[in-house]
Amino acid sequence: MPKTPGSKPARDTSSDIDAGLVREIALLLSETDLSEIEVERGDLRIRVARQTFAAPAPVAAAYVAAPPAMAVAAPAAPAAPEHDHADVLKSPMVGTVYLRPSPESKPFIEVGSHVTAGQKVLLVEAMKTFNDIVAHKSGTVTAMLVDDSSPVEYDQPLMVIA
Amino acid sequence: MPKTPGSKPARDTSSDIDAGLVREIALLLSETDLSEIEVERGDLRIRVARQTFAAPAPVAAAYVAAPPAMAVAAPAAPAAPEHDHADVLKSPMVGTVYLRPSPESKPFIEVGSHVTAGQKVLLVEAMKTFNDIVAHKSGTVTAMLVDDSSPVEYDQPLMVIA
Amino acid sequence: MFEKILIANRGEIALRILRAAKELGIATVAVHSTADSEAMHVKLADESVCIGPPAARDSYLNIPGLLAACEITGADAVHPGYGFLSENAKFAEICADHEIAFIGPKAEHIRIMGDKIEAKRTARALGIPCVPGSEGGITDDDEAMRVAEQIGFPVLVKAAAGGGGRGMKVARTALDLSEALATARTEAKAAFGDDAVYLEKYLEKPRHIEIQILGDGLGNAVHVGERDCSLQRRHQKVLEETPSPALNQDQRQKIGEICADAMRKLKYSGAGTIEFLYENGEFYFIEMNTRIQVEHPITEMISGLDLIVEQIKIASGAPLAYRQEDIDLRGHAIECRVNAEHPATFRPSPGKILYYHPPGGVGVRVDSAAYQGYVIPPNYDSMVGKLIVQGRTRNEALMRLRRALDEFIVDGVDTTLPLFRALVRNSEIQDGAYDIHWLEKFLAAGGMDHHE
Amino acid sequence: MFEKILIANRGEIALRILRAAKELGIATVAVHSTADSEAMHVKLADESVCIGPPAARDSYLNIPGLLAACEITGADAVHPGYGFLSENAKFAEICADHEIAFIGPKAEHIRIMGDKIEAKRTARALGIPCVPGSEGGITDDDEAMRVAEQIGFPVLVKAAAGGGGRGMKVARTALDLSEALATARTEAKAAFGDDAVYLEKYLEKPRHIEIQILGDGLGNAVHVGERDCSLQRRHQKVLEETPSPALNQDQRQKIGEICADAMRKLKYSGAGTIEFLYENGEFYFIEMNTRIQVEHPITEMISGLDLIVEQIKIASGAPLAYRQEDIDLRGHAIECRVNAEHPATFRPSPGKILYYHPPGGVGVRVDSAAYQGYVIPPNYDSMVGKLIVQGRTRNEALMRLRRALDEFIVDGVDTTLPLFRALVRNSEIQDGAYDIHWLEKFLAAGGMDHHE
Repeated sequence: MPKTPGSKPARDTSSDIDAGLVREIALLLSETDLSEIEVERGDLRIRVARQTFAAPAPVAAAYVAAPPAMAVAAPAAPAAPEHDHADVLKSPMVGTVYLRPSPESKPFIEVGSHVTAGQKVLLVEAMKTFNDIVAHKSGTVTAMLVDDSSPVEYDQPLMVIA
Repeated sequence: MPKTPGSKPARDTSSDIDAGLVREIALLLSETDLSEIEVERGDLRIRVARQTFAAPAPVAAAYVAAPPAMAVAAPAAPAAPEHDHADVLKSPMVGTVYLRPSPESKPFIEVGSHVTAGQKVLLVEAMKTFNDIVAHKSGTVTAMLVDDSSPVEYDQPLMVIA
Repeated sequence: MFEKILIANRGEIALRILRAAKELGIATVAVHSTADSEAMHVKLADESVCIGPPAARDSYLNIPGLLAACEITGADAVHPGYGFLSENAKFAEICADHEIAFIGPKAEHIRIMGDKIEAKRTARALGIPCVPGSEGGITDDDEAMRVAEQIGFPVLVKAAAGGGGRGMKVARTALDLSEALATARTEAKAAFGDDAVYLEKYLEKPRHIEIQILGDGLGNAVHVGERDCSLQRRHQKVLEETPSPALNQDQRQKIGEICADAMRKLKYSGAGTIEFLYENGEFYFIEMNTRIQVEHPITEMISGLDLIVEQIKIASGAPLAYRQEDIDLRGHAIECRVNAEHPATFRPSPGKILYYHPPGGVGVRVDSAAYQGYVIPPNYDSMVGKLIVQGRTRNEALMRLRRALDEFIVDGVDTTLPLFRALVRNSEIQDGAYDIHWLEKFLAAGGMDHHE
Repeated sequence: MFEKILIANRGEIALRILRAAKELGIATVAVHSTADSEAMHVKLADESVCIGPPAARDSYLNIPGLLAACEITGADAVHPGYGFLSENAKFAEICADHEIAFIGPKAEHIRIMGDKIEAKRTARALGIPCVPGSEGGITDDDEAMRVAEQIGFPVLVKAAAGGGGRGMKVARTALDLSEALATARTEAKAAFGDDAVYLEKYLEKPRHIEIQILGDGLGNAVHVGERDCSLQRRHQKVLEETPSPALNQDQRQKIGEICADAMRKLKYSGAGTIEFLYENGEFYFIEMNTRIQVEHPITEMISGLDLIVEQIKIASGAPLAYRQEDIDLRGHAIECRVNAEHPATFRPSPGKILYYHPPGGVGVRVDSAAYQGYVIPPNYDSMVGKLIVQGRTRNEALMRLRRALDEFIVDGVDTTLPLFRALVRNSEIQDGAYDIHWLEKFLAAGGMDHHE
């Protein structure tokens, strides 16, 4: 049977522990999607945790050769949460994204450009076909999330129009 | 599956510990969806935890033929928690328990008997040898947890002397 | 050999293909819908590309998306798995047009075998036994009797213009024939305005037996024994075994050689399966599947071949490295398709797997893309995985299956594990005495009623 | 056949035995210490009995407790596994006295092979090659030279009264011999008060190669090929493979036949392993293990035999059902012993397994009693489980091992999985160019330094 650790005799009084503080931290953890908060000051340490059970899903073990530097998968996930979901223009298809009509041209739009819903803002090439990608709303382009000529996945965030 | 019963406060009997604080933290854990709260100050450490996912440990699947009615394993577990741990006389060996010196005799003791520490209260037969089982403390036999001639495991509770 | 294979599928077969590619040292690209971003093969692949939303038509069946994924990752071959685009001749052609190797047979052979009438015609021409019957419509009773006696009773009288069971009558003996003819003609006339009927051999309790073949497209082909897939529910295979308890070595060799020979004539390329109904010692062609099949592992267990590896090698242009006499089948193997379904009602049970513990030990193989915490999406089939066992004898395999089933834990969703635990303890299954109707009868008779 | 087997062991081998018994339809009794009440084989056994506290001497080595457990459960046979009481002749005798079948060899053979001197004498008498050397002490330099030339350089000069490396000198050539003799004698005199020395063949870079044998106690015996267990750390085997990359078919057959023949002469009963050092084409007997070994699965993978089943059948009195010519070894198998230890420092890491996902798919076998939520107790060995792969060729097995290792997840404790991931990518391992010193040299040279 696993013994509970820390069965050492306690001599100190507990009255200096601020139960309200513990409560506050615990509730904070409940509210957020964090899994653990630990606070330490002097000899006071408070730790609250939740087993989120974000079960460590099978992942290629550490020794697996690092995947080739492929821009496709990585940027999507981290980029998304920073922006209001409704502002993000996502790729409707898998392919290669182009920011300008031809290599010599200027980009369709840049960060700071004002766009109107339906305006062509990017191209995605798939099967030798260039597909127009249009703004899903009117507004100002506040962030460009892809590089010119880079591969994009379906649903990958392309830019933010706020 | 064995759910951890509620909370598990730091195991200690020190009267210095503010039981109210432990209770408060434990209730806090119950209220929230957290799995662990740990508070430490000086020598005092309070940790309450809950096993949030009742990890179903591998068990023989339902379709496995029911084990033969074997008195060995089953009774031990349910019986134990009902009694104060220190009062339970446990089997020091695996074997067959006898409540009387011979089939014709009266039992060594019965529920209600007063026994003194060291007094022979049972026999456990193993390898054709009868081993005396003696009372581990003086007191009154408040419960007999095994039947005559039944098999017992190591550490299986035999009787309660309160 | 290929540099990088794109796996145009999902679930356990995607993982199966990934494993084979890794073992060959070939890089892998997983494509997936938004519903499958947490799939195991996606996590294990060298690269992954999201190709569309959950609906298969927009993702796994999305040919432009798949080709774009090949383009941006530089994959030089595509493995289609089973289902989805695996028997889509157009996809095979488009791949060829884009200079991407399609790991499967020539488009021409996919097309032939995808057309029921053309497939049967080709099979017959190649010497594969088909259900015997009259060549065309019959109007004369004497001619009908001649044909019936030739193909043997019972015979099925079918409306030539028919379909859907209308105008179909069984004549069990010669005495029944004229009445069956009359009734069928009347019904046919009423239903289709045409009283022409034709005769076909009627199979009462057939088994489903299929032959695994491999061809290299250069005229070399072998068969790798049979699989008995008679345990079916609603035409879905549930449990498969090899060898079939119904065949002896002569029958196996004879039908196997017919199939291998047909594939040599056809210059078939890749893995394929020729499916038969089997009754009273005779085989009757149903169809040919021009792809890897779900139940391929049992053939691997007794042959020692890795069929996915063989598919890849063949697609890369390698001739078969073995002849028929090198194929040495040993022991017995059984596969159970473990689905996320209620074991008695078969109600699908998608959801999160809360605890997962597959069985291990000698002679046990688990092909599954499931893991603890994995959410089985409601969008696709309900397969959790395949439990495959092998033993030196059928009895050893059955006993092994029994103990492996008892170790297998999948919590959080319903699974068909309890069904298999019941089947492996059933004396008719143990005796091998089952046909394609057995399982549905077993279920209809309340075989799983005592399941909680 | 037995009705009920008591498994007098724990961990993966207890589960292994349980699986074999279940597949034979024999009831099982698990015994366990209080530290092992949550063990998988305890949960899966038909009955379980707690036999003592965690300390092995009070539980797994507690003979009265084990016999009492047999008595109260009615078990008619005991399988001792490996370690614990598996090579305890007294236990075998006591079982016999109580009319409980001991699943292992006769007590007499356990006793002989448990005594190093007696074992070597017996091996020599049975025709098994031993390390050549002088029969007794040598005092004369000329005699020493004669013996040395007979056994061949390099030779080891050892104090006859010695031990612990004192008074041991290597003479690599004839020129070194008299100095080695003089030094060894001086040291021997100083250390033991006796300057008698003896000579023995010195092996510089031997491999550890062992032969699996099976005998039925009636004079029938077979060998089931060899296992190469040269990858060791502190005399503990780490990775084993069969066939050995160092042997050819003739050598295999010759040493195998010598061992099988010796066992026939001995009328040995059960499974056993004859261990050799191997260098330059010659075998030198080390010892014989009269029990099943940890690494037995690799032999099962290439032979198709279930060695635990064979042990049980033999103990129940069945004669061997096969002769040497029926043993057909196919393909290649490798085993990794996955321990709960830091992969570079080998510090044990007992504790709770927070996530467990074993690899699956073709050619992969996992023998493990671990599961998610299982707490590896600190009281016993640190084995988490064994990963065994097989392939048609050594290369296929190595590639399969690589992909299986990459799928294997054990979280919550340190494991040696990263060590194996490094080994399978090492070119010397890939070439099979290793001896019993290789692994320690690899580690000393910082082979695992880059592991986080």
